[in-house]
Parts: sequence; C-alpha cells; structure tokens
Amino acid sequence: MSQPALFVLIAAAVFAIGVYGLLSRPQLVRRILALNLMGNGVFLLLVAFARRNPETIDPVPHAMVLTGIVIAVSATAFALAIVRHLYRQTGEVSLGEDRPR
Amino acid sequence: MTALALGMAAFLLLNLAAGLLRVYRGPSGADRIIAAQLFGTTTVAMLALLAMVTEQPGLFDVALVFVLLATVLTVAFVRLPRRSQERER
Amino acid sequence: MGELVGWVFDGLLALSLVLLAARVVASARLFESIVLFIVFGLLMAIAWARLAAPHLALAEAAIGAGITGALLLSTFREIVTDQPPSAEAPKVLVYRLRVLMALLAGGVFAVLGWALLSIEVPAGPAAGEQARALVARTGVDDAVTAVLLDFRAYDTLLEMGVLLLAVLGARAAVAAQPPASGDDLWIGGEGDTPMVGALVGLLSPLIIIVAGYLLWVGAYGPGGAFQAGAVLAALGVLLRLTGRLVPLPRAGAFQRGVLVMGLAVFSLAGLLTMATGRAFLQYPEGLAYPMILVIEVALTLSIALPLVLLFSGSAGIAAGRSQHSP
Amino acid sequence: MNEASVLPVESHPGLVLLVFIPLLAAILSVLLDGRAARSTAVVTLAGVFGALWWVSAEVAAASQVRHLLGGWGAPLGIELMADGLSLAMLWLTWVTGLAVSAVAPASFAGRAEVSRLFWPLWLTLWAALNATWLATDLFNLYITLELLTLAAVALAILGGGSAALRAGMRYLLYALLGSLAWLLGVALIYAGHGVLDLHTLGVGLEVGPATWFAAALMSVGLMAKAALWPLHGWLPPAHAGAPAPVSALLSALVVKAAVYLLLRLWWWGLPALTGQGVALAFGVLGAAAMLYGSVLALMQLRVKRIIAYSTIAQLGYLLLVFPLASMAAWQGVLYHALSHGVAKAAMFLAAGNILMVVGHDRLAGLPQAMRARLGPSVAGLVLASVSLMGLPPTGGFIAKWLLLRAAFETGGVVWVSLIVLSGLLAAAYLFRLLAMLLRRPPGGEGDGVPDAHGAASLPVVLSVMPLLLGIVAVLLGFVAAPLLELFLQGAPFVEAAP
Repeated sequence: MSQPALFVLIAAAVFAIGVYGLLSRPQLVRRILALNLMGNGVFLLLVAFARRNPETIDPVPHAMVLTGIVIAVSATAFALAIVRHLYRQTGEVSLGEDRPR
Repeated sequence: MTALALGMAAFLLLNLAAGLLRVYRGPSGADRIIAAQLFGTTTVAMLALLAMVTEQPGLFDVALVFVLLATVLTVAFVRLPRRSQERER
Repeated sequence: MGELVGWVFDGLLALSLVLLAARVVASARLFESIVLFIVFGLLMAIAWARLAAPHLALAEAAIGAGITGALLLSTFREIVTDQPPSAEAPKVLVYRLRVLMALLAGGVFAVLGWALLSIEVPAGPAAGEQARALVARTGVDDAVTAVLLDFRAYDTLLEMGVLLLAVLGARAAVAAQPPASGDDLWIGGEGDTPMVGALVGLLSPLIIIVAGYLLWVGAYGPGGAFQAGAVLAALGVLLRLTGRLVPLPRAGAFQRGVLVMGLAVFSLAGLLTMATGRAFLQYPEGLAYPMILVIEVALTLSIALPLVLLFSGSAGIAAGRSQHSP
Repeated sequence: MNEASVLPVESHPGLVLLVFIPLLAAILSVLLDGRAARSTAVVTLAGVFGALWWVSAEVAAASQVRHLLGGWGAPLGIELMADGLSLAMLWLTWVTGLAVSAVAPASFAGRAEVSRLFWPLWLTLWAALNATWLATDLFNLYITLELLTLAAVALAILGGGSAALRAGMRYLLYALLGSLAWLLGVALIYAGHGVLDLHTLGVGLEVGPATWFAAALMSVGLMAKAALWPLHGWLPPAHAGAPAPVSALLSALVVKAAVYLLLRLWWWGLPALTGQGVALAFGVLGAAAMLYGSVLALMQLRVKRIIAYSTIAQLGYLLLVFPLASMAAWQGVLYHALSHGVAKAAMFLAAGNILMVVGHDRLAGLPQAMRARLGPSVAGLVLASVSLMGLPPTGGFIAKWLLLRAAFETGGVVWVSLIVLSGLLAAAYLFRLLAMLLRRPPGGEGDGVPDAHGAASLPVVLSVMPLLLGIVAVLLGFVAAPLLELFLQGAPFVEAAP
C-alpha cells in the first residue's frame, strides 16, 4: 500500500464517521462539526489522489480544496449564526420533529 | 538525518496521545484548552521537522502562522463571558 | 530506514486522525468535541504537509486555528446553559437507531473505500498536467496560485460570493428575530489586563507583516490572498475579543465597500478584458501579474472583513473601546 | 507550445453578462444599502433581457453557444455553455425574477431591515441561478450549488420567527449534505478521469465502480436539494414559512436547479451509464414523489402548505424523462418545468396576498368583505391551478399531453396510468383548495374578519401580479411551438420519424 492509498482510506473513514455523527447526534453544533468532518474527508481524498505520482503533484485539487476550505468556513459560520439565534428565540439547540400544526 | 528527524516527529505525535488523554479526562474546560494549546506547540515542532525532512521551506511559514495565531484560541477561551457552568443536553 | 520511519509517522498520523474524528462525534461533552475538532485541524495541517500541500497547511493553520475554532468556542459560550436537558426519546430506541446509523456509516466506508481503491490513474488529458505545462504563461510561478487566479479564476470569483452570502445570511438570522432582543451577541472583554494588552500590542504588527508577506509570496510559493486574508481575520478576532474592536449595529459605507471590493474588482477586471475583445479574465500579455496582484490585494481585505464580522455577529465593527450602545 | 491550441474558439460575451449583470447589481445593492433598489432592479431586468435575447438568437442559429473563461477551455479551464435547456431555465428565471422584483418593494414595505437584505440576496441568487444554467464544470457547479444554498436559506429565514429559523436550519443541513455528496462525487470523477468538464467527461467514458458510485452520490445529493422523495422533509416548512416572493423563487427556480443538474449530469456527463436500470430507478422515484406529494397536498389545511406539497409532486414529473427517454418526453419535461415555474410563482404570490389580507392562510373561506380585494389574486390562483391540473389550453396541458404521448409511444401502460392518476390527484387537491377558499366562512360574515392587519389595503402591484402570472401560465399553451423549437436546440434526443 502506498502513502496516497493510506490517506485515501483515512479520508473514507473520516467521511463515514462524519456521516454517522450527522445522523446520530441531533445537537446542531455537533451536526455542523460532523459536516465539517465529512468535508475534511473529501478534501483529504482530493489531495491524496493528487499525489499518486510523487514526481508530478497535481495543483488543481490543491486549488479546489483551498476554495472548498473557504466555502466550508463560510457555511459553518452561517449555520452557527442560525444556531445562536434559534437558541436565543427558543432555548433549543436541536431541531425537534416540527410537525405542522 | 532524515530518519532521525522523522523519528523525532513520530515521537512528538506519540506525545499528542498523552495530551489527548487529558482532553478526554478533563475535568475542567481549562484542562482541555491547555492540552489543546500543548498540541499547538507540538504541531509547530512537527512542522519544522517536516520542513527539513521533505525540503518544503514553505512549511516554516505554516509553523510561523501557527505560533502567531495560537494566542487567538487562548484569548477566545479566556475572554468570552462565561454564561454558566458547563452543562449540556 | 527513512522510509520505514516515514511509514511509522504516516501510520500514527492516520490513526490519530481517525480516532480524533471518532471522538469528536462520540464525545458526550460538546466542549470536548469542539476542542478535539480544533486538534483535528492541527493534525490535518500535518497531513497536508505530508502530502506536499503547503498551501493547504497554511490555510488550515490560519482558518482552522484562528477563525473556525474561535467561532465554535463563542457559539459554545452562547448556547450552553443551566437548563435541564430536554426529555429524550427512550434509550432503547436511540440505541437501536444508533446501531443502524453505525451500520450505514460502515457501509459508506466499505463502498467508498472499495470504489476509491479501484480507481486507476487516468490516461487521458488530465487537467493537472495541462496546469503544470501552462504555468509559465500566467505571470505567476506558483501552480496553485495560477489555478486559483488564472486557469480557474471564475471559481475563486464565485467563491467570494459565497463568503458575502454568509455575512448577509447571518444578518438575515438577526433580522428574523424580534427587535427587542438586541443585536450584539456578547460584549468583548472588560479592558486590558497587563499581559493581554502587551501581547496584543506585540502581536498586531507582527500579524500584519506576516499577512503582507503571505500575500506577496503567493506568486512564488505557498501563500496568497486566502491565507493572508485568514491571518488578518484572526487578528480581527483577537482585537474583537480584547475589546479593541467593538460591534456596530450597522455597517458604514466604507465597510460595505470592503465587503464587496474583492468581488467587484475581480468582476470588473474580467469585464474589462472582455471589453478589449478577449475572453472573460483572459489577462493581456504582460499585464497578467499586475492584474493578479491588484485582484489579490482586494481579495485579501474582502476575505478578512467578512470573517471578522461573522465572528463578531454584528453588521459592522469599529475601533475603540467605547460602550456598546443598543 | 502551440499558441493557437489554447486560444478561445468561441467566446460569446452574452453568457458572461447573464451572470455578471445580476452579480454587479448585487454588489451595488450592498454598497447602496437598500437605497435605489427599484432602479437597480429595473436596470438589471433590462440588461439581462438584452443579453438573453442576444444569446437566444445565437442559440437559435447555432444550437449551442460557449464562452471559454480566461481563454483556456477544458479540461483545465472553465466553460460556460448555453443550449435550449439552459435558455428555457434562463427565461423562466427572468420571468419569475420580473414578477418577484415587481412585488418585493410592496411586499416588504415597512420592514426596512428585511428589504435591505432582500435585494443583495435575491440578486446574488439570480446570478447563481444563471451561473448554474450555464455551467458545464463539475467543481464550478459545486460552488454555484453552495451559492444557491446559502442565498436560498438566507432568504427563507427572512420571514422571521423561530419557525422560519428552524425550517431554514433543516433546509441548510439537507442542502449542505447534498453539496458534500456532490463534492465527493466530483472528487471520485476527477481522480478517475482527470477532467471536470461535463462534455469532456461524456466523451469516451470508461465506466468503473468508482464512476458508478460517484454518479449515485451526486444524484442522492441533488435529490436532497431538489426535495425528491424520500429526501423531501425540509421543503414544506421552508417553502411555506418564507415570505411570499421568496417562496415563489424557491419553488419555481431553486429546487429546479437540482433537477436540472440531474438531467445535465446523466444525459450530458454520463450518457454511457444512463441505461435501463438507471432509467427505471429514476422513474420509480419520480412516481413516488408524484403520488406522495399529491396525497399529502390533499391532507393539508393551509394554502401555502398545499402549494408546497404540490411542488414535491410536480417535481416528480421531471424525472419521467429517464424511463420515457424520447424527444416527446424531453419536450414535455421542459415545458412542464416552465409552466410549473410560472404557475407556482403565481400561486405563492396569491397565497401571500391572502395571508396579508386575511391574516392567516387556513382553509376557512374568504369573508365577503375580502373577496373584492382578493379577486385578482384568486383569479390568478384559478388560472395557475388550471395549468397545473393540465387542462387545455394552458402550458400545463401542453406538457402533460406531450408526456402522455411519450408514455404511449415508449413507456407503456404503467407510465400512462401514473400520469393520469397523478393528474387526477392534482385536480383533486387544487379543486379542494379553490372550493374551500371560495365557499362562505362557516361562522358567517363575522368569523375570520381580521385584526387591524387585514384592514390594510392591498397594493395594486401585489394584487395583479398573480393574475398576470396566471395569464402567462395560460398563454404558454398558445406559444408552445416556437418556444419548443428554440428550447430543443441541443437536446439529447432526436425527433422520432413521423
């Protein structure tokens, strides 16, 4: 097994752990953390594949991940802003089953 | 030389495990954040070693940024008003 | 020997990453999850370094250690209370559900891992090869910067839109609440203690110099507008935390200008090249580097300010330690 | 290095203008901080109309127009491309945008902060929508999807209140999950093929397990964003809880972007994979959405909820192009996307007027005093409903007739009966809606007579816009031939020999 293959598997594991966290933890900050873990898994994957040929590293995935990191932090900050204001209004930090009344 | 430096980096990585135990055991938030700070320092050392091993001088810049920004989290922890004791649902 | 040690290092790193991720998800205490997520970010920086991606290590250091961590910690402070835990579903159900979720996640891992390992290096004309071949024609030496600001500049431009939308969206969350509950999420520190004051005084010029250095060095190596902007934003967070920046309920014209400056300069540069008969953002010969530099300076500021505003939770910021007025 | 090999072969400026006119307007509206919103909107509408006319003329002549951004071209660079499908969505966006921009000032009157945020959010959303209709690059589409997500969620929570925040958060979680699934798929495809451009990918695709998995991941991600059954849970609260102009945008355009990408991905990017099994799977999913959404729409007690569940049902039709796979089906699906968009915008704006005048949108019947004021809105609601039911001579009729013809020709009795049954269900829930609105309130005249809120008179622009959109929905039935001819440029099917 090569170094990229090892990191590719790690990426898959981190992504799967994120999936589990997203599905099993209702607390919203945790769900946001889980989404971030999943994102990091994808990023790791892209960069590990970019290194398959150690002589010629592919710069395109690096640029894609850099863009992805900025998007991830934007989405995270937006989501956390909603969580804060939801908490201020309702005192809740998870989404109950809001059936229509 | 390469092997030695990498070995040292691996040793530092092992050190992190001890710190992780502290994050896990707590008991207070301060214990946890101090352990995380320790990780920051260790990371800087590892980056410096890796910069030598892999001949990527850019990694020294990374270490520099880490050193500069390590304070942000500490100040964030100390300065944010504490609403109450840690208790969650 | 070196290779063996390298393997040991990578193996340890891999193991730590997976264990940390698992613990972030599984921990019963939110604070522990957040701290471990920050540590996960540190190790991601090491992983980027091992994978020869210094640009990403730098971005991780600036964004992960600075902004994301601070955002998570401040949210934690905001939402953890003494209220008793709300009634939960019966434990058995939760347990069964979790087993199901774990099986699902395991399935994802198995299929994903299998699919990934089945991938072979593509034979066709890959984008990466072309990128390396054409870097010499872009006016910058660094391939990643060339991809970000020339080959795929349109991606970078739209990404600035995402950042702007995050700021507008956070304002929409504020607009969604009754006006009485106020705007400011929390008020910064009560003033300088001797150590913090000295520290901030010492760090601020250093951080600004480093940000400038990162911006300039991006043309030749790891660095660039993102990293510089994120480092500047971390400084803003520090100043906000120590009360040297205070929140404003409305952003002034200058700050609104800085918010959209990156997007505007980038778009106008593209439309300008198009007006001279070229494709959108097809830089004229010889003018590529100056144009990229101007765009990068604008981007740096337009990355830093939104991140600070998102952390601040306010529409604007102002210098000084004046009393917060509602 | 051969200089000529990377010079642009085609660079039509109109495509760039379609994205950047709304984007510059958004920048301007941030700078002006809510001032001069009306003039900005007018200039933007005029500019986009001009660019769209220009591009349409080119597409009519050449079937496909491209712009190689930065002059690089695939596989390294990013391309914009317009064909008939893009044009259909671009025009739908313009028409909906015109209606929404017209009603927004009156709709948000008195709420300065909301109106200040609405303009930059809506104009950025517009730029993101146009960017999506024109993009052919998988990673670029990830960014436009994120733009759509953030703008749509931010607009959805503008309604205010904890219910809107909760609905917005749910929407955001689904949408971010969808984006990540898409991004993972993109990573797998790039790792296996080294390209990100849909057209380059579609030519000479070698199919391995990773490509299949990527296609599945991206499809699931898009289904979450399009609220296709069974990932629809977020849609009713988000669409019903948003302000009326926003609901119109979300229902007519934003969810459709995900379905649009589903079509682009499978018919352009992965044509080699789009065989029997995939077609059947999407057909079943579409059928489930059509039936489930309709049945739930029948059970709702609020006007906006009925319209929201109807969106879930109507989006299912768009997937029928997979099992039917013919030119007639393609025409039908395209026309359905158009007429549904216009009709849904009309219905949500009408529902917003009812909410504004009556003070609630429960199905209790309109008090006599309100009827005159809501007359045009209800008339618009009726016209839009007639189109949604697929009755002649509306746009909806053309769409359903084409789909039925395709089902007879290539589908079989199952698909024919599905379309008929779903049409009947749509008629049922829409007739129920209209009947309950138009009957007398149960408690006599006094019941449901509103508070001070309802006494406010309805601004004319709000009042007539649903009617105008309803008329457009009907008119679509008369102008089908030239529109279809334009919109079929570059279709993935060929006309069957008569």
